[in-house]
Amino acid sequence: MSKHHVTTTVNGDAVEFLADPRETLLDCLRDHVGLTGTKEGCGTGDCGACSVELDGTLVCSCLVLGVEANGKTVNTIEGMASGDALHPLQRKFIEHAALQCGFCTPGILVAAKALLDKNPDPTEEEVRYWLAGNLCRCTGYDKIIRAVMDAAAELREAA
Amino acid sequence: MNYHLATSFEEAARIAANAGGTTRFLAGGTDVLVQMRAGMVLPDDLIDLKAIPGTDAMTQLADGSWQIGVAVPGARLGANADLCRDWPGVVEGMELVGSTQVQGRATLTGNLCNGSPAADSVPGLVAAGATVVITGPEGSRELPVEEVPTGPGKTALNKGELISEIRLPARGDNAGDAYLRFTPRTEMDIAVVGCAVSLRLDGDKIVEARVSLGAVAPTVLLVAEAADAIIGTTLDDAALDALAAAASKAAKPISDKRGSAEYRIEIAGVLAKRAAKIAYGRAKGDNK
Amino acid sequence: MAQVDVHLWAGLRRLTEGAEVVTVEAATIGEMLDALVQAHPGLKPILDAGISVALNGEIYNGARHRAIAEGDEIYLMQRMKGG
Amino acid sequence: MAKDGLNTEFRLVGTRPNRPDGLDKVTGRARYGADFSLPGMLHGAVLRSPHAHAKILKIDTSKAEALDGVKAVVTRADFPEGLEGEDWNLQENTMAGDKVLYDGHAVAAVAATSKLLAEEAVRLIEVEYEVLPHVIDVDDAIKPDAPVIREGASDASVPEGMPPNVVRYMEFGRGDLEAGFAAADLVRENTYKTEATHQGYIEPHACVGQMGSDAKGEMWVCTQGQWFIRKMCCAVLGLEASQLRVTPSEIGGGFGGKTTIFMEPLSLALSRKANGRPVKIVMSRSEVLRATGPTASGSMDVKIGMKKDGTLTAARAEFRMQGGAFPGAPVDMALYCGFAPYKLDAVEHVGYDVLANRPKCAAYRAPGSPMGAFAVESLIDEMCRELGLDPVEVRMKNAVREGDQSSYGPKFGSIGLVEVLEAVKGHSNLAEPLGPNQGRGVASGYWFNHNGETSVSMSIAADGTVQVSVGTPDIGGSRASLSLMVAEHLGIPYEDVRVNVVETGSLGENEPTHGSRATFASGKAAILSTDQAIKEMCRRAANEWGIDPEAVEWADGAAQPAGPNAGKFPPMSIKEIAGKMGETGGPISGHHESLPEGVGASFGAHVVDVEVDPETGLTKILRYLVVQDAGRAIHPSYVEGQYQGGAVQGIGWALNEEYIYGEDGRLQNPIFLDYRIPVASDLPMIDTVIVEVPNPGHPYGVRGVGETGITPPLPAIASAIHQATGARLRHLPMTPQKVRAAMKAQDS
Repeated sequence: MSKHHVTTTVNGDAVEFLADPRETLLDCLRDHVGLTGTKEGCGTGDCGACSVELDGTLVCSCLVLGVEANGKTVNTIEGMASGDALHPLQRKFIEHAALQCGFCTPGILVAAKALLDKNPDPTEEEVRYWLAGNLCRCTGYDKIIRAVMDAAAELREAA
Repeated sequence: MNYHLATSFEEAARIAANAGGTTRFLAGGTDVLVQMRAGMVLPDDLIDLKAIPGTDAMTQLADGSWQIGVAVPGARLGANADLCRDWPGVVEGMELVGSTQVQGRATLTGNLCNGSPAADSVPGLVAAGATVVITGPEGSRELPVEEVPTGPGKTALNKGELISEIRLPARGDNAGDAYLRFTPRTEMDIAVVGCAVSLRLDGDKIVEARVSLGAVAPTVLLVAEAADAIIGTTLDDAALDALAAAASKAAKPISDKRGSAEYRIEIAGVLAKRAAKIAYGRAKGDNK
Repeated sequence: MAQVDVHLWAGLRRLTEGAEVVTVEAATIGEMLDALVQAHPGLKPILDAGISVALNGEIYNGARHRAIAEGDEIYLMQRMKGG
Repeated sequence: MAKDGLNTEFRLVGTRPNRPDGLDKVTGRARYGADFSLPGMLHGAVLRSPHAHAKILKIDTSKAEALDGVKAVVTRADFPEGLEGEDWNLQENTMAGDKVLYDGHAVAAVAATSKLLAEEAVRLIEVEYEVLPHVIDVDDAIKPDAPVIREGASDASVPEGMPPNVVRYMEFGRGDLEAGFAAADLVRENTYKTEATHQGYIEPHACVGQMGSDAKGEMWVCTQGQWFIRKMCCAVLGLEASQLRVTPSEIGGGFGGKTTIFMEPLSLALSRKANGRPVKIVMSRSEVLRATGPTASGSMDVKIGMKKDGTLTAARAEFRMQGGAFPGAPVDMALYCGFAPYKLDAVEHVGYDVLANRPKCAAYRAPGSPMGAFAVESLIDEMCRELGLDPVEVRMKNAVREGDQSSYGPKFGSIGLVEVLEAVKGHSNLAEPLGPNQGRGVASGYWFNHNGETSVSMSIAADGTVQVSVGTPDIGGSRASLSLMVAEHLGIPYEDVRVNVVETGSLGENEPTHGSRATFASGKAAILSTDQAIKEMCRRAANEWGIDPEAVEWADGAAQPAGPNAGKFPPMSIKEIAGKMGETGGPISGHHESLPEGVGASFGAHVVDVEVDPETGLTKILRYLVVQDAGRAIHPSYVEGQYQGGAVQGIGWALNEEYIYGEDGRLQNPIFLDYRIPVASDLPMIDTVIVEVPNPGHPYGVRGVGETGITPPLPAIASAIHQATGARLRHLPMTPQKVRAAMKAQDS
């Protein structure tokens, strides 16, 4: 049961780790790379708390093996802000009180960013369906949807 | 567990054929990893197919037919405007599999090989008349999609065999397809019933049709009687009622946590009508 | 020392010879509970298992020290818990 | 609206600043339960029963112990014997003894050098079971011939001759019930059932426990209450409380489910056996659903008498609830809350707490209240329809007001039900026209709110900023509301206050963040702590000025001469005083601990519009309105957040969430795919109206807002579906299949 040497780029940094082939990318990010911002809520792809971008595609990192990340780029919540400057989504989430416990927040932010990168002007319904795989038990989603819509509007103005 | 990164289907087949214990192929991984996590399946050998050339390709051939690689995730089907125009029912079936995140990984082939009677992408493929190319130690063969699953979690693939490509026929003119499923939630759910309809018109009249039902039998069904109920009609109310009756009659579901047999039989008819209307509208050129 | 009427719940009547309101002399919640047990020993296991006391509408878990006065409204309640 | 005469002009209270923990939470820096790691740490895994009810004949751990990398294995044999009462219940639930009592009950645990190894070792443990008959449903469990789950579990409240699984019995009420029903124009009686649901927090339980052979230990854990964790772990393991230091992590949701222990003692037991190496245990989602939470399920008879004008004349409720294999179903709270919104002269309540082969129920947001409301509010609505009465008017006509005797006994203090119903009547959602297959439902809800042991410290830093140490973990934004109140009280900027949730070594005992108490109780204690510091700062200023301390008052963030007779001195700011506190007498701080009094109950009312697909029975929520009395909203955004979150949990309970058991007594839906909590695309925006009838028992009028909101959705949605379809559903959840079946039954 040998471990595999995995070389990836995480949030722009070259990263290497040894992965048991049974470990998920989520396990590897949290336990080997030390990035614990990505959360495990279910381990079965049903809650979205572990959302990351893998080579630019939004995925559940609990449904990707660590070894599959070899040679790929991974973006996590820790790479979302540039330096001191929060991404508008991050800022709007704080301003709109779009989080309570905050556990689902990293996954929702990563997923929402993937949406706005693809569709800068989503309708409320499009936001709701895009984020349907991100469970939140605290907020009832209302303020989350408002924060995403508001961030989208701000990004459009800036563009 | 041994992790293998195969570089050809032949190599993958060889590894699988020679493996002694539990073997799984890995493309999108959205079923295999869940099973591993739950301890339901603990593979001794896991064979990753994504390094095989062509597995991420999606090609329309000169005759209008499509070849879809085994590692093409759902999100890429939806992003292909030509495929969405030709086979919207196939695409919408695949897009109902899991969340946006799951769409980044899950594949048609994986959804098919998981062998679930409730697999959302399969009725659309069956209604479309799709086939699969199977590579194995003995060479290759082609099989209609409806013949791949043989029971819950079971497929017609022999030891060492794996699907190497999905083929969708040319769409042709005046045709449309649609897939609908019923779930208690709007998303993130397993079909209580699924239904796909593909049809072709001559003027207002249906001249060809295939109707497929999911989650109402041990495998996804191709229901000839349901197709017969609408062929030769303009999908008037009588035809729709006959379609619903045929779909309900063909449904032989079990009662389980997701729905009773009685309810599934009823919903099979409801969905067949609704899916047929959408497919008919698409064949008429509705932009939906 | 105040004389107070303690409202029990009806299910306890079989432990209090049918009384649903028991009058006791007590200066604190703790004394009140002790006086109840003295008057009706059958109540002891119920009180030991944990109850709440509504004193003038305020619900207490424990709080044996809390002073009570003549005329206070006192109800014994099932142990309060929240989510 | 200042009916209590409280000051309503605030500088900060009622504003919406950014929450202090916001930045950490949007950048992934916030540390939750599973985010802690320590040097030398091992990983734990738990073996769980596949049976609903079975005798454990033999546990063979030898193969697991022989596996390279396995450092400890524990079973019940490693726990002390002789516990009683709830301590025994907790221990038994932590690790099965002679019998397993539910699918998912822990049987053994392993610590190994990696999670994968620990899981492998768990699979190597061999357990011999003798499977026993089991019982799941509450109405089956209460039968006289039901499988007996535990002999001798009944307490003294249960009269002789009751069925064996009845462990608590209660009966209370007042007035002449017979005369009340005789005076009614309409008397109706129906039975309602609710299924068990899970709190569904997204963060699975996680902890790191460390304990050496000296029985001194530490724990990092996601919990609503670090002192509860300490007390319960120590009870279960036979430890001294002060030797265990418990540090709460950020908490990824709790809703009552993290007020107790599950696998936490296992990490300590494993660590002690592994020579003190720390042991991390993180539950999987299926472990969370199989072995933690859930709430109780209920079967409830309600009988109500109503006059033609809507006046209630009498009411009776008989509720049966199972809360798993241990006593503690919140049948009492359900009974207390059920009729609470109504003024009643004749009322009777009867309750049975029943054992069944399910996990030990934990508190869930307003424990019991949603079930009680489902039964009572549904029947009220049915009777309104039968008599052609407006459901809001009927609620107004019978609404309890200050000074009224509550249905459960004590008189109400200041409450805001009438104000809530007025706000409902005036809301534009009620004027929205309804189309075909659409319906509207209204229901009220109640929660007492809670005080509880509270200890808070605060201190002034040398630069004049302020830190506050509280013992109530922040789940929904309480650090923001506490900061606002302390800053308001001191007259300083919000940003100058930092509220820390501290470990058990830093304060006296605190009850958890539960019962909607954090902003009320820690808030009140924080203000009283601050008063001590203010008094001391005034004294320092008085010393400096050479005047009597009584002649100094605190205003606008500074000590000031109180009135013209005190002398003429420029205000001395908090920064000035703090800057020289080293020379004027040392540190300045404040501390308060108490059982804070003055709890104010919170009423709410919801209005929901639905559309039902007549062919499939699928219910879509079109509009949703929450109106609730907050007392005062310290940070309105987080009050709205509580209302919205509570409502959506109630929507899930009403429509799709339930524990589904197979014939074999095993839970069939232990993953989020099949345990269907609402997703974003299921919902509309949730409209809110914050009614403010200040609670005179709190310096800023706070009542507590967390719980009431989960209560009204269950009956409100049932009533809306009734209007949309003509069919009344009396058994939750109202899945499409059940709605469709009810519609068909209606047709035939």
